[in-house]
Amino acid sequence: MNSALIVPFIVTLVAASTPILLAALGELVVEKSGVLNLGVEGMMLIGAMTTAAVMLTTGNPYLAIGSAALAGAFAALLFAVLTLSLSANQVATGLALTILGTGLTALVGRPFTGQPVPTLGPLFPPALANDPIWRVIFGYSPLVYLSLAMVVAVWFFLMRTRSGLILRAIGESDTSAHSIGYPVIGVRYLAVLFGGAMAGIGGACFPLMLTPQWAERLTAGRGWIALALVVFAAWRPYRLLAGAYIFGLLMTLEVYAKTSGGGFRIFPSEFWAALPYLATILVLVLISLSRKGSTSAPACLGKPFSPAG
Amino acid sequence: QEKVKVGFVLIGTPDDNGWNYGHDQGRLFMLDAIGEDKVETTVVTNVAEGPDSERVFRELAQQGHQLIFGTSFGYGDYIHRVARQFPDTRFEWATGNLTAPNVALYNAKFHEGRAVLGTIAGLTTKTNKIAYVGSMPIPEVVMGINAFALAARKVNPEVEVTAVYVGSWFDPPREADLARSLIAQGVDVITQHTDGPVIPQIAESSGIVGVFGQGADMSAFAPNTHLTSIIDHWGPYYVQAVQSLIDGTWTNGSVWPGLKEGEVLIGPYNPNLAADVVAKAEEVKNAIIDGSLHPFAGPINDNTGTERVAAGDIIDDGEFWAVDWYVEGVSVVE
Amino acid sequence: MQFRLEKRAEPSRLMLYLAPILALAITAVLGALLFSVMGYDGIGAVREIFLTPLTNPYKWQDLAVKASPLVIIAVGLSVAYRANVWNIGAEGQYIVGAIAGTGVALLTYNLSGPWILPLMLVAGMAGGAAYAAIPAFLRTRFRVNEILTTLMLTYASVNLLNYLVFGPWKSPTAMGQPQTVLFSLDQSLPYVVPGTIIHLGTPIAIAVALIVWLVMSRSVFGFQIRTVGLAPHAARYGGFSADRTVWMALLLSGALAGLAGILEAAGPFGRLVPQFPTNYGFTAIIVAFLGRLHPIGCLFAGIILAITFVGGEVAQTTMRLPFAAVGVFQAMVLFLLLAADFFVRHRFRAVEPKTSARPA
Amino acid sequence: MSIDAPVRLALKGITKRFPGVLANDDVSFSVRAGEIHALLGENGAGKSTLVKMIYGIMQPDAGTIAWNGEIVTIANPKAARRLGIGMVFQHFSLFDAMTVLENIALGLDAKLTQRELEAKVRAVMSQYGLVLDPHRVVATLSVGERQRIEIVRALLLDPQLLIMDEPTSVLTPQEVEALFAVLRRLSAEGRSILYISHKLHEIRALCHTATILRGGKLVATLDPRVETPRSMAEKMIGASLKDISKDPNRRFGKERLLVSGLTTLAEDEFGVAIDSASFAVRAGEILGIAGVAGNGQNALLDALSGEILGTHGDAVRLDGTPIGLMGTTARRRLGLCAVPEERNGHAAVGDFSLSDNSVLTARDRLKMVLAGLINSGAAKTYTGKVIAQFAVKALGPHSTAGSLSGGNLQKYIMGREILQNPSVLVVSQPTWGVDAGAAAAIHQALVDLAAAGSAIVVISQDLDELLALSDTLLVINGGRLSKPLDVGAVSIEEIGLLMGGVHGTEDEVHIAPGGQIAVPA
Ligand SMILES: Nc1ncnc2c1ncn2[C@@H]1O[C@H](COP(=O)(O)OP(=O)(O)OP(=O)(O)O)[C@@H](O)[C@H]1O
Ligand SMILES: Nc1ncnc2c1ncn2[C@@H]1O[C@H](COP(=O)(O)OP(=O)(O)OP(=O)(O)O)[C@@H](O)[C@H]1O
Ligand SMILES: [Mg+2]
Ligand SMILES: [Mg+2]
Repeated sequence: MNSALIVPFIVTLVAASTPILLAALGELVVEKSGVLNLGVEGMMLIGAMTTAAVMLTTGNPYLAIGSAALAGAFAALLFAVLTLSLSANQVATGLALTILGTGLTALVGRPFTGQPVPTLGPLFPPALANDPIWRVIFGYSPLVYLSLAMVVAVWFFLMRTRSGLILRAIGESDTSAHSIGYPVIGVRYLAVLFGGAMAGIGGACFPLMLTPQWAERLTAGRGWIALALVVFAAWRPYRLLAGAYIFGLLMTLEVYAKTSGGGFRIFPSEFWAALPYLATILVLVLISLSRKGSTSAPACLGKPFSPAG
Repeated sequence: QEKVKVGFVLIGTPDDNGWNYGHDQGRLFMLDAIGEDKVETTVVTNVAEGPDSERVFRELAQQGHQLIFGTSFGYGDYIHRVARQFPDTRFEWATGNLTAPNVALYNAKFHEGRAVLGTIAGLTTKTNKIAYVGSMPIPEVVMGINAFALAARKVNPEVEVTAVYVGSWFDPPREADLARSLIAQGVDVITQHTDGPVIPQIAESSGIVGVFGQGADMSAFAPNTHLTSIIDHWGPYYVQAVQSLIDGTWTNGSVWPGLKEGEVLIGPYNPNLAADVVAKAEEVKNAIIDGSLHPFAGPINDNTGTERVAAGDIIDDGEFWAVDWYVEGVSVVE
Repeated sequence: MQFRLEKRAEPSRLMLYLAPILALAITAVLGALLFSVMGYDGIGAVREIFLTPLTNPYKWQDLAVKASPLVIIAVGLSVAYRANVWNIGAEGQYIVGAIAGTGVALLTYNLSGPWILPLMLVAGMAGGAAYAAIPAFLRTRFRVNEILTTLMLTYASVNLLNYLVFGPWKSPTAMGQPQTVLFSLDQSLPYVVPGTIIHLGTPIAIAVALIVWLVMSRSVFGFQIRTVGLAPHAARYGGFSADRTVWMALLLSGALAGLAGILEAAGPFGRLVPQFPTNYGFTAIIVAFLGRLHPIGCLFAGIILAITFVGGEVAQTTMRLPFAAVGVFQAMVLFLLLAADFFVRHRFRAVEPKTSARPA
Repeated sequence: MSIDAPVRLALKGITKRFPGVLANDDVSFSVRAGEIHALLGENGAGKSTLVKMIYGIMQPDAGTIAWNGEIVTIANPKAARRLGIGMVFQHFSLFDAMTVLENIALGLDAKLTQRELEAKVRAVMSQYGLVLDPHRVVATLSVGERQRIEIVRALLLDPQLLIMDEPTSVLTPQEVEALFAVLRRLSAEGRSILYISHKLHEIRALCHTATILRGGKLVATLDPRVETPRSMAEKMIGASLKDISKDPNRRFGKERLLVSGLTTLAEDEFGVAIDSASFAVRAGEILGIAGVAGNGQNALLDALSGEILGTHGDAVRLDGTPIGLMGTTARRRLGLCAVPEERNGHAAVGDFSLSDNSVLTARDRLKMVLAGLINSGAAKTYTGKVIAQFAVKALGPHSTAGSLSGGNLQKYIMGREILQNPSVLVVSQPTWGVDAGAAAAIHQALVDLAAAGSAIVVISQDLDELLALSDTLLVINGGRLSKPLDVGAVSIEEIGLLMGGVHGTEDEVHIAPGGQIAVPA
């Protein structure tokens, strides 16, 4: 690859990784509290559609992001009521949430489909943001910086605050946490809502940053990648950052493979299109090899909890 | 007097600003021309090209639709199955390749319009790198690329055309990423053969030289960058087909009109486009219309250097479908 | 009088069967409301979606054709889910099954004989099973979560399909279009009800549901699956290997998804095209849960889902209801069923207020 | 403690109902300052339920709790802690993947910095002589150490009342003595202790008062120092206890189970593996294996039953046949049956009917399978027989295992294995959580099975039970077995030392004066 391509390559990579990173950070907190929400894709779609709708009606990107977070959290609330209050199977409920998100956004989003959505441009002044070299650092939408800040925030919350300790404890042993007197269900509700909000913001990246419009199934499976990344990252925020960027790298590589031809042509393009997914599997295997036996998954992940008495 | 019932089966939704939009505009044009007192239409959207479409065609036939338009190639097998079951119902298969007593074919010579776009692209590019984002490597798209590249290199032999495929008719995030990476690699004019306006939007935001609308005028998405567009104007054909049904003169024909018949239109030119460029584009368009220029006139070499069409020869309408090679100057990853 | 929610000592049999019906009824009511709010004729929409496919005998063949692959895949998934094996990549196994079966069809294109179709079906099952073997291997050997691997492999399978139909398997007579040759008569599913489009896949689906039901309720294999799913530790104590169960669950669900794939390719499609993946593998997940992970339940749930699809098309043509509404409907049924399930294990009980004399 | 010490906690008319059970029925008693008050009762008598209400985990349906003379509502554990009530749970409320310090922090409501907390923890530990490394991850700690975390956590709150729910069931006699020293010191400081235990001689040694519950009702409040364990046990069950009848002239036959150099790998990084175990059990013999929980008992059972395979076939021989590399099914076919300690989810599937649970282990020996299909009639018949012979209280073979009470489920499981006429039976905790009457019946069934010529291995944490049942005794510690001890000759002190192994204290051993050892706890 030509050296002049490195900067735009990185810029594309970072942008492509951002929605996945945001959604995965939310899911990481959810899973740390012991809940498995497979509805990330659905919540991202809801966030994306809400963003487009708010942008097209008000034009205020921050209002749009806020609405996307709220809409994502609202969808997550549905999941929370079913799984936490009614002890429904988390796998099935998460899948149902994705189906709902896909159908509902297609239905409600029809009036907004294909209309140009104003994007949320770079945070920094054009002198920096458009500099051919420095834009690698300064050339991004606020959403990118938000995602990076959230990595630190989530790490700090989980590892350095008492509330984070309680949340991790609840994911580790819900019965112990309950008997010491922590509100297991309440904390899980909050975690799930946070996960929904983050997925919603992840979805907002599409119309605001990546594809300046709304279309059905716009997120094209990124929510599932976010789920995989949480496992990949062994439930650690910093590893999540690395994982999201590696995945972004693979996706961007695929696109560059297509557009630059050259040495990439030895494999059919379908190979390149499948590569990010195959690489994810490979990485999951490598991680399990390096982690012999013990997993770092929260011990209560996916198990329903119903307090007695 | 009974209204005739006409069905339209679309692969997406009319709000895609592209292919489906074009067909729906044609339908509205037809309703307007013939009058809603004489004809009523049913549109079924998001019909996948597979057995699900068979059900939709049968449902429409069963509900008494006398003429049903299937607007995508992948409907063919199912149109034919249902047509056999409902011999009194007429079907029209867009971009199809097989007729039956009650199945007609219609298509449009988009590649003629591509030649006009290629001319503009060749004349406006500064980097001599232009790109063509296609949906999938099917003949229609392959020949669009070839027509575009031939025309561009005719006016500017330095031009290199990068052709890429999205692998789908509608996948906005991928289209956007492909466009971005092309632009990063120095491409400054892009044309597309997919169903949405994402690429014009990306082009506009990166401030490159130009981009073209596909299927419909997309200048709203890229006021500065949108140079012109190919517009699918199915309206006149739909009027003619429905009128012949009403008149009882419908036949299972196979038509393939283009610029000349007004089924393929070149949209308004961007006001900033240099006059000589517009003049050259108009010249090519008119030459194709009056028959003095064929988009695939020899000599044509393929991109490995082999001569495929000798001087004085052309690729005729029959040979068109068998072309699976790209002309000189095109680099492509299929 | 107050009401208190409490866990039932034993799950209620009555609620188990009542819950799906209740969920459907509430979906109908909520759906009618939702569509009315959106400006459609809500009651009409629900009637068209739920009733027309049942009352119009002409639609029955469509229900059969649409339900068959869903039932076959869902039955396999229900076995896997009972074993706590979360295969959510049936779509990929379905595609690879179709690819494997089509491979046989292309190899035998110039041959004829009644053995070809069965061979294709066997190849389809083998293909689906082989593709499911990858997550089985990764789970048992490396403890890699199968939810993720089965899903990732689905994306990969779509690319494999595209590679084949755009490349080596493209029919020479397709005028450049990405499709394989049309299967010959010996390679296509026969119709089983004259004058309809009901093909061999429908009786196969019914047979699969019945056989798996028998196996799950009567055989040691079914016992093993249920034991591993409910109590892995007890399963080991009872002599059932968890790893072997993971293998069996994935191979079986993969084989059935592959069978559905080749049935669909050799039946309604008649060839392989890029549009072959139609989400049957994902929809079957809803079917499996709606059917309570019970083979016979899946049979009914498959029909219910088919009704929403076929009815959705009817509503679209007669009432201009957007197709996306069907997805919302399906999600609503599933949500309500999951919620209704709560009352299989819990109930409201009247209790006397706390302050009164102590309970007897 | 003096008689006129002020009343700290007074319960009045406490009632708590669960679906189908009245767990506490109009219970009233009080605890004074400085008093060590025992709460006694059979399994399911309602002890844990009662203290959970005092600690705010559950709310009573009726009745009042008075704290230092004032009626209070204890809405949650936090409120309890604010009042000065601390609790050490029967099932530890610890987080395995976290450090000791994090675990302690979670149990405190005060917001301390890491450093302040560590300083406080160290102070409390040295004050009461409790040794712990604050930075270790809990999963790597022994059970005794884990309990110390719970105690430190409770003590940091400076509680006026400390509730301890069965704290000693997992400790060695030496650890028990160390704990008692701490508790006596607390009592001397004027703190009250509510102490739940099944070990009646411990109660006699430690407590000032004992309240006995039966079926949720308070049946007696008495001074344990003037009672015998037997008299208290009979008050608990409300009937007189039967002694086990063993044939004093019994003889042992040939070696049926021969274990030599059995070694297994730990299942996970924290688990204990078996390290070259060797012993033999003869026909008619009952071999007891004593030890503190978590020293490899489960691994030993799994290795004998075939759930975990050893390294070579010769390590385990059944009537001469090497079976070390066979799975559970093959071993059962040859006549080796086993009962793991965990009833629900290991020895039985809670969601299955009893019939299906019979299929789980008896399908081969009782021919319930033909050509891969299950003969549910045969399963039902056999289950009916088990229910009848072992007096299992169940509606019938169709009842789900989970709907049975713990004791009845245990009787069913024991019956299911015993009626298969195994040549070797390995059982772990045969009477854990089973009431005294049922325990006696199970013990008798084991003795009778041995008398009929089977070889039996009993793994138990309950020394009294082992001393009453077994002919020979082994002690397991850290996955290693001691040499065989003759039950008639060995002293409790010696067993205690062996149980303590490396983490026992080196001090002189005090064992509470043992009562009649035949009384099962
Ligand atoms: N048609 C159905 N629809 C929904 N749920 C069903 C249906 N049939 C059975 N179920 C439920 O599925 C679960 C398994 O059913 P069932 O008890 O029939 O299976 P089994 O015990 O494996 O076999 P058997 O029926 O022979 O006892 C039960 O919870 C049952 O209530
Ligand atoms: N959460 C609950 N829901 C339903 N029943 C319960 C619950 N907790 C306890 N029980 C029942 O209440 C009764 C009293 O239980 P409790 O745990 O208080 O007994 P215990 O005296 O502590 O017994 P053990 O000696 O086994 O600890 C038992 O019948 C038990 O099954
Ligand atoms: Mg049954
Ligand atoms: Mg208790």
